[in-house]
Amino acid sequence: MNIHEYQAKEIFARYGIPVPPGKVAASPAEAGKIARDLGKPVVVKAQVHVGGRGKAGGIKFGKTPEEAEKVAGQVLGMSIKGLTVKKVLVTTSVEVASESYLGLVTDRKAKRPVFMASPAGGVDIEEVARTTPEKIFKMHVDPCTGLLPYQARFLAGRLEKDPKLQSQIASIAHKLWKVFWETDCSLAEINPLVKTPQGEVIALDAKINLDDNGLFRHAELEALREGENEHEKAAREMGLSYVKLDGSVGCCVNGAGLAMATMDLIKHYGGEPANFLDIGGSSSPDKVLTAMRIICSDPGVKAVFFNIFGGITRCDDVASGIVRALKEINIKVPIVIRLTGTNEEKAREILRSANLTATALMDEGVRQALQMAKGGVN
Amino acid sequence: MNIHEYQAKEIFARYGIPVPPGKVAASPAEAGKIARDLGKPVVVKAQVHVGGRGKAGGIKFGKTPEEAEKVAGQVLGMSIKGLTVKKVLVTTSVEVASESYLGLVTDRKAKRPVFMASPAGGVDIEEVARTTPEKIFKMHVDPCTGLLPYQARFLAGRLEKDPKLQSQIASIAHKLWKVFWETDCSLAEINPLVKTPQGEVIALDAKINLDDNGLFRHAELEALREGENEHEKAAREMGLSYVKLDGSVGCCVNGAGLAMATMDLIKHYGGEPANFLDIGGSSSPDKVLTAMRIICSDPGVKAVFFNIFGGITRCDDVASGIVRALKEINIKVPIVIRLTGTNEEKAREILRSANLTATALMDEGVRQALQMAKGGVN
Amino acid sequence: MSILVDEKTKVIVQGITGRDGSFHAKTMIDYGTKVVAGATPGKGGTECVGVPVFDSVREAREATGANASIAYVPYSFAADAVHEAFDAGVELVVCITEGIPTSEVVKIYSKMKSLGVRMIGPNCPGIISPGKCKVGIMPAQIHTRGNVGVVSRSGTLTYEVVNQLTKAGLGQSTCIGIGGDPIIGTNFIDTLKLFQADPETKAIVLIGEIGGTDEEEAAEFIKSEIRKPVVGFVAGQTAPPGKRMGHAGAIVSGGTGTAAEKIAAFKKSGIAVADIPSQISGLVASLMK
Amino acid sequence: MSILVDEKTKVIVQGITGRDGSFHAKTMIDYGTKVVAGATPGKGGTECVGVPVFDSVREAREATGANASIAYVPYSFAADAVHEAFDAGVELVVCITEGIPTSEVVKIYSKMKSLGVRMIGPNCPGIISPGKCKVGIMPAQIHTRGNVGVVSRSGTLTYEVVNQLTKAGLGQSTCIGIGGDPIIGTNFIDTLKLFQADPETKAIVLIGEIGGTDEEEAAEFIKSEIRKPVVGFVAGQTAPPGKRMGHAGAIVSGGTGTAAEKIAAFKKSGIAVADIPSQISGLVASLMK
Repeated sequence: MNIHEYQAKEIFARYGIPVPPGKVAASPAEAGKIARDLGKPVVVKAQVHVGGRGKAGGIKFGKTPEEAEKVAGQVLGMSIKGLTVKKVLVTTSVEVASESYLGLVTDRKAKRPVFMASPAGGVDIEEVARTTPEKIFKMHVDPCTGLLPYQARFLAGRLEKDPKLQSQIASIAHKLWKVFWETDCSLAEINPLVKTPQGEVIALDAKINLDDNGLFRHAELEALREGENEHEKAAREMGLSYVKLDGSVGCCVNGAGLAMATMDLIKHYGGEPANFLDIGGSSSPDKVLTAMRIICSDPGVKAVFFNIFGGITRCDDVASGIVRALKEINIKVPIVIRLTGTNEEKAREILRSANLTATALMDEGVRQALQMAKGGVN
Repeated sequence: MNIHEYQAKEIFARYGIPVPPGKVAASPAEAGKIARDLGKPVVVKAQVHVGGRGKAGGIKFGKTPEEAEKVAGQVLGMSIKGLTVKKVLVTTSVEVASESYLGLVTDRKAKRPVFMASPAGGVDIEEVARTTPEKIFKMHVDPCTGLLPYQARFLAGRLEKDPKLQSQIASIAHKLWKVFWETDCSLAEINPLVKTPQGEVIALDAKINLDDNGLFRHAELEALREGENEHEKAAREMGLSYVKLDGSVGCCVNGAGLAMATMDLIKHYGGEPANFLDIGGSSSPDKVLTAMRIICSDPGVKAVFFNIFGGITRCDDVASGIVRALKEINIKVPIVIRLTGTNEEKAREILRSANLTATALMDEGVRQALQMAKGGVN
Repeated sequence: MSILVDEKTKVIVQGITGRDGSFHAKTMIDYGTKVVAGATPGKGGTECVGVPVFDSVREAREATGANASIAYVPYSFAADAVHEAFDAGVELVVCITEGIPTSEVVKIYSKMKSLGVRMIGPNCPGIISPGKCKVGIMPAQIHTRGNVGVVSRSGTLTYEVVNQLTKAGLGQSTCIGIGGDPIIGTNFIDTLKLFQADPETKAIVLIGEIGGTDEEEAAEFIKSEIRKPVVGFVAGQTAPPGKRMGHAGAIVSGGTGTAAEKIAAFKKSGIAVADIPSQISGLVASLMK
Repeated sequence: MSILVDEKTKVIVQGITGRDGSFHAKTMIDYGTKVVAGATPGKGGTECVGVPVFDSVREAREATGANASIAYVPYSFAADAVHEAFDAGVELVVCITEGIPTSEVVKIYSKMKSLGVRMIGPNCPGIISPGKCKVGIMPAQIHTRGNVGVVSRSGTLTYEVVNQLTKAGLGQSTCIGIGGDPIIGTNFIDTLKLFQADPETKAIVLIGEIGGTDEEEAAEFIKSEIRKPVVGFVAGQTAPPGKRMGHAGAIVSGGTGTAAEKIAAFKKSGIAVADIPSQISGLVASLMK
């Protein structure tokens, strides 16, 4: 789960990482008031879950409260990569002597967190990794000991020469590690970490991605979730994984790998999937009902394809769900069903009684669904 | 370093371990006031750094504030194993349905902390270990993971059958682990851990020993040090290890092992050491001076024996210190010096110039010192 | 032979008295797996699906000499269950549970390496050596004994492939689902080493998916170390970047972890790549000739 | 031969630019020890006592191929220094520092075991294989090459004994001070195993002290595993219970860890026990005949 810069900075501040003072605003007037209270020139920054907001004009300066209010009016409501800006962060403008990068992610290969530091700050770190990898310095963190002082010292030494600045950075690194580890982050990043002409080190930006699997033990962070539409929310609450796509064949599959393979197969046979949807392990007619509601709410969907390989998921549960959905929801598109595995025969009986049929083969099912989607009639 | 029950209970309370409400008092009137404020029958408990205070009459009950004041008057000022009671803890009296033991120590053999739980609470755990070891259940704690839930559950299951009580105990175990680990304890113990007739689990007593080596990072705990006399304090502040004993031969040695061996050798040749004193690794005349002040302040000392094997400790530094001490302190007892090793020749010259001699052999030195101590003249 | 589990594997079911635990314990027993004990705190001394239940894994292991365990435990307790099994001396723990925080898996992995033991999963269907032993939740009837080793990050997609193999007359030595989380106890390379050393395994099917670089590393490893034919498939060619496709580990981020890269790596290492799942059995058959 | 250190040992001195660090680095070099590098943060690129200094142990090791390090680092930074050395791939770390919190040593020990590396100490004088290599702070001149292995929890008491041995014409294969803290990286048994396997060592002197049960366990081990004569001594017979005698580990608590128990254990295992230090060389000489 991603959270906004202003939320990440609140967490940073709680752990003692220096950030510029500021507050979030939802209206130009509010932004103006914050700027007045700060009593200094400010930066107004769009709060959207997407990168590249600077280039898109989502970061503007306001020397006076009036100017802050004005630029906030420009940023609020603007669209960045399809997302509407509903909030801006108003913070004091910081003089920058130099910029660097300090971040932590989980290294899937090493199977432990890795710190990254780079003197090339303020730019996309993935770009740095591609073009000048020698400018990125890494330190893996042992989960038993946490970040060790010598490691923090090493990272700090790669960013600044002055021992005083180094010790500020080392201290920030220790705090960033605590943020990462104690709040179950999958990424915690300061980019840029800046040095001011006065010799202070400050986190000018803040980015935190949370490990979804860790959220159950951080209720206060779960509460930060936003930007979900009602279907995504309904899916999550029912234990379904749903990702909307742009094609015409709605998919309802048990298992993430099979769901991806189903999408790929639709593409392989010349179609486009309308979504990824994994109904998960333990089947229930309710889940199927919710899944159908979500899939069919997408106006792009011209046909729905069920692909079920029964294991823990019982085919009869899915069949019952389909029959119920057809009764309870006004479904305007054709449904193609492939099912095999646990309780397959029972399922076929249930379907038969509702005048439905099912194939046992995935390829066949996909081809039928594509035909239906192209035909467009029920 | 040992701390008092009331101090340990303050730490327990900070970590959420349930303890009976109470406060420490230094006078009967204060004790009476605390009892009045608590508004319930109380227990008045002597706060001394020694075990067995119950048997010695250091724990008394007061049903009324007046009675509390009266018994506090009896306990305060009493002597338990040679220590005068200067403070009492006044806490509400708790009804006890059953008593058990829960504690944590560092297991030197396993090289990690070990939890111990025993349904035989309220008695000396070392006695239980000797007589009925099968009543002690152990769980080693991995420093990487800390106490794991299954371990806390296991320990709780050994103390109570009721799942509700088990979960209270498991929660206390987790908190006790945090106390132990985060405050650098060498022992953290609840004995007895009691169950009340109302089904609550409470730490009726609390014992904490702190790892001296960890104190540098817990200034607030270092401040709890008490019961040191001025010589012990002076020794510690100068980096000397000093333990007073009852014999007549004062010892000043470099290195703990050699210091113990010196004491043993004094005993072997029929004498009694007056103290353990290790002047430590890096020698300085100042250290020797402090050591001499401390040793000679003991009226039992009839002779002082220096036993120095120069390594990092330079013999000439020690010799200079001895010469200075003889000038600056009014020393009434004879001094016997054994020294060998680093800068031995220089040292002998310094001693010669002050009309002192030194042997190079430990046994010879000890025998001379014993003779001197018996002779009793300078 | 086969890898990791066989007739000699003696299994403890952690959480046996739960709904899922008892159901799957029974299907494992029905399949012939030596389920020797269950462990559920507070249920020690009882019996479940004909198996003695103990309060702790330690007691269960000491009483039965079990060398493996499988944990049917909710995500908030699953990491603890794995630690308990390892601390009790169990050498192989299959962790089915989805939703364990990554930081907990990191700690388990570190312990696993220091003890020299093995976890399969988390978030996986488990492992089966057809005709010998099943430690997992996969539908047993689709498997048949034979010479193809199957390793996969997925669950049902593996069933799809195994079903096909069986129908094509290609039995399996061992099928292992290594799990869909970003950090897992046993990865492709670990499994490939075992398949290479197993004389019963004559060909290997490797089913990858988007996210991470496990497939790329496996490809390198296959090129230099594996002397048996390998058929590969990668799911998620149509997955958009930045979106988690169900599995916590199935996400293309920062331009890495794409299916295209993985397929390219497979091809570069001489692995026969199936474009669609239904091609897999044909490729295996042709390579095994 | 000898144990743990010899002519091939290449040593990094951590904290070489400090007062103690540079002094002892020099005495080590003077003795012939291959001190190949120093490490002090911020001093990389300089030189100290003729040795190149690096910012980190990793750089020092990579540049020199060192396989051992010795840390002259204050107690508040010493644990970090040991971690740094292990993380850099150093296999043997000698930690002289006194005063490291026990919880930090517990963590180091756990890491040491999982990496399969070794720490000597903390709170110890180090190790010397006379005539070959000295990694420690002991006065070199009292040692002479020979066939007695010496292992001790003490510093100066060891010098006392070694000095005697040398004067009696009994040279040493290796002398190791394992440290006076309650938890140490290398204990008596670890060292005894090495002495048993070392052909140069013909007899062993074991110097214990009060506190813990290391001596008792060593006695058991000697009885069953050691086929060379052992002479034992235990310091602290006159130490009162409950008082820490200098060393953090030298404390009789709860009635265990007394010198009397340890001496009894030694005698029970057939170890020749010296009543006083000056008897040790005589006992060794008689047993080596």
